[in-house]
Amino acid sequence: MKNALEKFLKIDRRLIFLALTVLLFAPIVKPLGLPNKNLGKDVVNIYNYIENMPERSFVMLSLDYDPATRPELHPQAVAVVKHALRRNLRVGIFTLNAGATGMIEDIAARIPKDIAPDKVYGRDYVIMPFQPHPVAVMTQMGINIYEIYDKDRNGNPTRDMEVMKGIKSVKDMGLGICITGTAMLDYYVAYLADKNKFPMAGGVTAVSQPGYGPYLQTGQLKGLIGGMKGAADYESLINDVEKGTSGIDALSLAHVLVIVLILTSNIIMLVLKYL
Amino acid sequence: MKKIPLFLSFLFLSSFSNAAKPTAKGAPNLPPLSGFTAADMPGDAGGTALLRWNSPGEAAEGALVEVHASSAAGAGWVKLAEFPAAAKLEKDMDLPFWAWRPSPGRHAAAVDTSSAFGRPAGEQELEFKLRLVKGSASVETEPARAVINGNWFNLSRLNNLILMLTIIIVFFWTVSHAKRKGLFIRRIAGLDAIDEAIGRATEMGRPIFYSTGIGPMSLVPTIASTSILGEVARKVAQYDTSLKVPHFDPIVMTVCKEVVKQSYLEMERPDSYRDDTNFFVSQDQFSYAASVDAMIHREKPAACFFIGHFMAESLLLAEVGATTGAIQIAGTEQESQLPFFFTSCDYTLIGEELYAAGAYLSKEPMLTSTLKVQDFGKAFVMLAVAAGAILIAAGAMFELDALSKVVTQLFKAY
Amino acid sequence: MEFLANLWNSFAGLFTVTPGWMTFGGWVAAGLTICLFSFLYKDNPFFKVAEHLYLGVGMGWLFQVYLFQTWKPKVYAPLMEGQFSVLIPTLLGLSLVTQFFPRISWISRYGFTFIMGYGSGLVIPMEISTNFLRQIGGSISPFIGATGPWDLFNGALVAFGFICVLFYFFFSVEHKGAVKKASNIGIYFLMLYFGAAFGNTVMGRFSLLYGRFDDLYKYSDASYFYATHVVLGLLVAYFVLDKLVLSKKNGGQEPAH
Amino acid sequence: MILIKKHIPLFICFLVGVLTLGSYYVPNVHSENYLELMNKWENIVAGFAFLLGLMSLFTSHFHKISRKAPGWGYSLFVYVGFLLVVVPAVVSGGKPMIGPDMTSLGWIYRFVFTSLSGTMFAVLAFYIVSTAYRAFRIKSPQAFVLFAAAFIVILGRVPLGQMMWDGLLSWTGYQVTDVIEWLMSVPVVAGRRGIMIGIAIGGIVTALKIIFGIERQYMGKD
Repeated sequence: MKNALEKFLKIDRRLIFLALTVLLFAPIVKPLGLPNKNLGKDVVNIYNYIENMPERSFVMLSLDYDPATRPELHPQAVAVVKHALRRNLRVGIFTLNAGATGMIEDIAARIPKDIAPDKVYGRDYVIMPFQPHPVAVMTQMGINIYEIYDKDRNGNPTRDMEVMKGIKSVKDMGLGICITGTAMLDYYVAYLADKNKFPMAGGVTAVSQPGYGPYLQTGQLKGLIGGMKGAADYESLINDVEKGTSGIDALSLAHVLVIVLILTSNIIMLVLKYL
Repeated sequence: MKKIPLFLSFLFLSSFSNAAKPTAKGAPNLPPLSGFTAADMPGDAGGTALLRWNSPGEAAEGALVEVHASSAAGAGWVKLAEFPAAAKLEKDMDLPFWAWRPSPGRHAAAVDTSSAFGRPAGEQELEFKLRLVKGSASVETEPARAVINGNWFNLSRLNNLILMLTIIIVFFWTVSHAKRKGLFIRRIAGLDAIDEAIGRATEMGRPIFYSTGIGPMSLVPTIASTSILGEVARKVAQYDTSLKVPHFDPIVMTVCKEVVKQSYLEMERPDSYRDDTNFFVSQDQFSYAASVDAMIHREKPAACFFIGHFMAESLLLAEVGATTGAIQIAGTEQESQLPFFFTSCDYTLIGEELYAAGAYLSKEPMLTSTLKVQDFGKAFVMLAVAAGAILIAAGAMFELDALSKVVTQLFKAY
Repeated sequence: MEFLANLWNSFAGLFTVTPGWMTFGGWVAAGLTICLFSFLYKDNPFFKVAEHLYLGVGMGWLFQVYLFQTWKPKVYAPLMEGQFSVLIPTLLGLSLVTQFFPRISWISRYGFTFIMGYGSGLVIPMEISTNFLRQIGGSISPFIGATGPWDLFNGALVAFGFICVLFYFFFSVEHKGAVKKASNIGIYFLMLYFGAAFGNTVMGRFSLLYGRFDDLYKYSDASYFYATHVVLGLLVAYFVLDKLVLSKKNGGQEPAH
Repeated sequence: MILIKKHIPLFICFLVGVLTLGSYYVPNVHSENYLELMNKWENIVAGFAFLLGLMSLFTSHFHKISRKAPGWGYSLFVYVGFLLVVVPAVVSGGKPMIGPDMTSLGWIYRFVFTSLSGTMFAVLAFYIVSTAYRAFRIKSPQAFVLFAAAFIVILGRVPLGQMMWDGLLSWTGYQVTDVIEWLMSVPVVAGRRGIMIGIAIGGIVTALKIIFGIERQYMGKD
């Protein structure tokens, strides 16, 4: 008995890998179709903030994630872009992460296709090129945005675009949202939001989500979308189900697996100790 | 160059404001705004005026206040802003008590003039007037002049400045003290755990593994890790156990070789020192983890130390040690990796504990002084939170609004 | 000249993405993904190739972004327009590269000190306001702005836990008596934080895996000619073969993993 | 020579540092113009800092190949990967998409870069599961508290877990999401904030050391 249990405890980890593969792959082939309920408070706060903005307000959307975190953050970005454009807000897409430019192209290609076909580039939204040195860029955005962003990503001058009308610095914008898998949101809070009293919200990976608790409590962040659950929540809010919702559904079995594994091994340890 | 667009805008604006020239007919039920003053907005880069006036009272309910301005050159009036007459009380101004004294029954507005009149480097004289509008009736104040300019100090950031200067002073004080007579740092409990682990390894006659992580030598956790490695090596030399230090970074390896050699010398066992204690594995995160894993699996060490800067490989490393039954001691500053270390290791040095352990062992003035400044900051925060909470609660209980306000504004960033 | 232009055009024509390329892309993506996953079974050449390819591709992507979105519009274009003031930051930036040539590496200090001085100057007041003052303010604000007893309790708990955690990280006094008690409470707050972080990390990592599996599922479709199945089969065949050969070579002694 | 090699760079650092620091407290136009100039310059300088990473990757693999170090053949693939992106980028002028059409650069991004970089981190999911089974030991009250928090979060994040909670623990009167919200907004805030303060002051001290030329490691050795 004891030997068998000990052996079971030292099971080849490749078997555990296999179990995870099966439990994560199966719901992709055949979705469980469970509803995503219990929306997070911080996600709802962003949604409400955008809902209550006057039309044609400017939303600065800084997309700073690369393909490594695409499954978590791309659905968030898509959902936010959809919401903002549907609310008839102006959207400026920025990036301070060089790996993100390809992800932004994906969104750029989708806007005329299925996100908001009636919106016009240069009038309703604009996409800025990548800029190095995040801190310098943020500091400058608080003074005069055109000194750094004088051209959009295609090399056209931004100063007289209709979408940029009345915008000189972030002080003229309505909201900033930074979606990132790195510490970029921390920089935004410190160098842009706090310094210019600019409302800032964020979308982050699940790994870093708990770290933003203090900023949410002080109101330095107006809201936070965390990981795939956050993306699913946002999709539910705007009533447009996509990868986030199907993803969180597929994670169900794997999550339960982790709990079962922790409990099993610890119970075995207990039994072994008192046997 | 800059003057031409400015000039053009004057032309354009003057013709525009001529058309909108206010009709000076006061409605009988609309009282004129009294006590109107205009001045430069303090603590800004220029281009903003501070206007103050007395509250128009209930008669102006639902009315709007319009701000008009004119350049001193005598050009026409330009409308700068418009807001409800009940808004913008002086006490609503987002400035701390040391930079702003609100008087009751007064309104104040910071009005941006730069969009209409530009923002010259020097002084700029402008004329302002307020217009109270309700329906078709309107009433105007006498114009007031103000000289607008940029200021040399943002008074509302005084709390920040004082704190910064304090930190600089404390910093230099600790640096000089640490160099002259050293500073007290308590012994971290984790160090006892390290001794215990080495003791057990000696009993079992099995080797000890020590990984400094994947950080370069410039990172503080790596520096702290090398000091702890020195301590471990001293114990190892004393008990004559075998030590293995697989490396990710060649420079860190060179430093660690010196550190271990020095420890053996200090314990007077230079003959037992082996140069292959420190060895290079791979400069690739996952290959490094896989190779170290394989080694741990093969050699079944009695104790494993994972101290330094770790990223995702923490998972792979800590797991294999746990399954081979080694005593594991970990320490990192990476918050995302700490949960894994904590659950699979016997003792974990959390963040600054690692720095403290390094500073305690090395007595290096730079490490200890940093730690001291941090302790000073923490003591300040603890005091501020405790005292602030009590004062604010007292303020709320005894309805001392001023007290609560003072405390809140002291710890606010502007 | 015309010949060169034609040559370039036909060369560029090779890079047109046709529907066939899109299908082939599925094979490449499935192949690379499975090669990297094969590390889970054991370290192998396919993993190593894919891993090194990743380093190169990542660098290549960054390089072209910097080339077309920074160097071209921010350095080349202004210089062509005669704005020679960009030469100063350009030279400072290029000076960094001298780091790789020991004899003149000191030149790089000009670039580094310029970056470090600026960054340090900015960070000090920011840390004080964002992570210091406002965090104190946030900890005491519930005592005045609380909307009810539960809110007040939570606010007080945050402040209390905060102070206890700070005691845990306070190294200037011995941990005895009340200090020890406070720091012992502090560690439980840290544990709750780490626990929540652990739970969220599980979700985060699984999400990434879901993303890859989702792609693999897409490429296992008939329209991609079952790319996933075929690649997976080939790799399994390799491992079986490898094991057979290995077990002959060293008598069934597989290196521990 | 020591003046040019050491003292002037240190003086630049001090000067730029102090002026930048001051610009936070001095709202004047001159200070704003200074900051604006710095921002624009730093933006360009940092554009070249990328070359450091590129060169160090290239030289380290070049050394491996030239020394025929073990596994040097793999290093060739670093260069292959680099060209795999840069050549299509030059051909397509750095545009992943031209109108609705994908260029070869976009193709590389979608099928090569995305799968490689996505998978590198996805592998960790497997290790989490095996760590959960083979190394997650609840051996102290602290570890138990950690586990309890993790348990609730893991369960409450997915629909199936929420259903399980509703089935088994609905008598508590709390939704699992409420508990998570509380965790995230009360104890987590306290714990994280406690760590934050130390990091903040550490950052300030490091910055001071750099400005005053006490910390010079970034300059390399003399």
